[in-house]
Amino acid sequence: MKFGILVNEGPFQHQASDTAYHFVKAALEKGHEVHRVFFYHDGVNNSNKLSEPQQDDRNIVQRWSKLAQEHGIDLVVCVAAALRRGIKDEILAPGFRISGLGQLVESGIQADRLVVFGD
Amino acid sequence: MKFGILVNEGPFQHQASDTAYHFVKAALEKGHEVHRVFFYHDGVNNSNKLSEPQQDDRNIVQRWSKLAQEHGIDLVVCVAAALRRGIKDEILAPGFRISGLGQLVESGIQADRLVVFGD
Amino acid sequence: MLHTVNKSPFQTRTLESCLRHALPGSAVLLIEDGVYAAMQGTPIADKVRAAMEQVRFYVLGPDLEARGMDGDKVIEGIEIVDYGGFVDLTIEYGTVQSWL
Amino acid sequence: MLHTVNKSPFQTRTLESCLRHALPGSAVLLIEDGVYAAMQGTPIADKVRAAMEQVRFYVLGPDLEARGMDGDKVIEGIEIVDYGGFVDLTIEYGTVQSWL
Amino acid sequence: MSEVTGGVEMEEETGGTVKKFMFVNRKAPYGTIYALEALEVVLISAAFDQDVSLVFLDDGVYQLKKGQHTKAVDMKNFSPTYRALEGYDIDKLYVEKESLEQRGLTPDDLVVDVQVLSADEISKLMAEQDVVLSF
Amino acid sequence: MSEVTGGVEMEEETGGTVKKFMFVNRKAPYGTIYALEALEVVLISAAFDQDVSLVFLDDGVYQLKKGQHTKAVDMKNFSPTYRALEGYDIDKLYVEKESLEQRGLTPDDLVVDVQVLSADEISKLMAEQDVVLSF
Repeated sequence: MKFGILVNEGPFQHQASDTAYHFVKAALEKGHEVHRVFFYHDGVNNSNKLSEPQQDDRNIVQRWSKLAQEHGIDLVVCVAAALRRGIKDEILAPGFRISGLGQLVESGIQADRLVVFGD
Repeated sequence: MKFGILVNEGPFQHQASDTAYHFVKAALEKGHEVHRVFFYHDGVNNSNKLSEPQQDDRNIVQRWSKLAQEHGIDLVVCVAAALRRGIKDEILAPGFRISGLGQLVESGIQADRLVVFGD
Repeated sequence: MLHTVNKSPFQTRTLESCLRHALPGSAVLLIEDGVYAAMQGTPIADKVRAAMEQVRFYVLGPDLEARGMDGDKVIEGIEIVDYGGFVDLTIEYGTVQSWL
Repeated sequence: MLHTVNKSPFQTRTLESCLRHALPGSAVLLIEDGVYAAMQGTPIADKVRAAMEQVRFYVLGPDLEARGMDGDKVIEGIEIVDYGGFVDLTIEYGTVQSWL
Repeated sequence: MSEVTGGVEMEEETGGTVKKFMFVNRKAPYGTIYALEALEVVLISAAFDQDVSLVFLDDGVYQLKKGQHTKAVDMKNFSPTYRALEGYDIDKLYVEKESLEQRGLTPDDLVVDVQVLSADEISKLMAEQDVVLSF
Repeated sequence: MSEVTGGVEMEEETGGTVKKFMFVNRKAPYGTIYALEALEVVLISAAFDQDVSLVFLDDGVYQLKKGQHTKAVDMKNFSPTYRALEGYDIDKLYVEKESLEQRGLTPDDLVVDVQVLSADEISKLMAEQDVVLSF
């Protein structure tokens, strides 16, 4: 199965990004394909590489980067939502790229399932 | 009257920062003092100078900077919440400073009214 | 004491929680998505009218206008205020509790 | 069709809205703060039990554990799943609607 | 066009597939950004020639309320955009009867012509979709 | 100490003022960060020798639920911190009776000893405060 994922909230404030991450990890472990995670609304804040959580907490941004690099997942940050919120290439974590909303629609077309995580 | 303000949400996603801004502006117009606006939780994202909203939309970050400079308001971003979310001096808009939660408690002690805006 | 409510009464139970804690003589100010509770012709209006026997109600005009809510259809007795009026209410009623 | 609900039934009306739209044969998965709806001994439990006559209910175990909700006190007939089980449900039931 | 679609060359990449896309709008406008940003996705989806429908239920019905004036809150009034959807061949707009009635609204209160459906009819429509995007 | 308090020298800056501070906790833990970050403010407030009380109502009562295990969600379990509050001389913890009962909980289900108050009693306590911080 081929999954597309939409994340609508930023890291920490809501659990959405956490749940999406664990869902993606579980899907990969079961041998499914996750071709793209699209970050929209405050979800774009998941790509801010300056994020530095406390030592005893999970690092949400790095976790996404690592997963993407290990499994070739396309992490796409919506350009319009990102501009609004001040997410630009200069602070973009590895493995993320900024692109248009068409990438989300395309994901819906190409994936067998599109699953939305938000607030 | 002396006001302290707490903003718990980031720009655009929720109206909290907008309402807080209009409240502060109205208080100043009535001759009151707003000694500090404290940004907590996702509220720290209001200080990201990379934010670039569309031309026909308000610029929330710049609006806070301008108000602070014109009226000497202390815009304080919580350091713990900011680190978590990747807000650091290198992307901090003019007029904001990063400091500890004690600044919020102090604001509650010094102000006649502390008003909270959030989600 | 001034209570503010910024959530739609159709989406969350925030208004109910506020009304359970608003003592006689205190005031409730409806802002942001909370302004929908100020409108006539909904099941919420009855609850608000009942609460108004002991508590003063205000609603933020700019938020009504943004949402296309007609000031003429606001429940009779609820006063429409602007941001300056919001400031005045925090002074008049003392400590503010924001029901988020 | 798989419906997910991630809000507490005590705070928002999201679960009600989901139940109004879950057709017989579809499934509801409770996640995040939505897991509180899976517990026995609350007024919500009756609504869930009624809905269970036509719709299958699942609840995300990791979210129950995080919140200290005892698996033994989950409403009888609601199946506890892990993240892998969540993945399986999206495959089994087809299109996913997230009630946010 | 390739700019708005994020560089996706539609015919090539999507191979002429037509799926049923439903956008579920359940939140009031202005209090949060979901309504506005959902509309931005809807507009982009028009470029992909998919079978698009929009559903407004719960507080989402408020998005279509006539007479929105955002000057005093200094926010962007995006309600005229709903009227522009027809020009993009997006004309399947459904509003839930129960949600409208509970809020004391009628179709006359809305900025666009919509089809009013019962919760049951909406549920059936939803069950037929390939992709449901909820905001 | 000046680090945790944000460089504020307490005696100097606050002139020995003691105000009544109430923290109103109304949200469940983990689904959102409010509970965790509210707790961080509470801990800092202890350094300022104010008259601090915590109220748990609505879903906020879930913050105190015993037996939280966050390994599988990979989040920080902050529930033990509530037990540490006493060491900071923060011992006014109030839980609303109605909120507990509606959720089928009793004081035995909670990680700390609390005073259970009715909604009416909570309301009166709230009305006596100088500062109410709600999360």
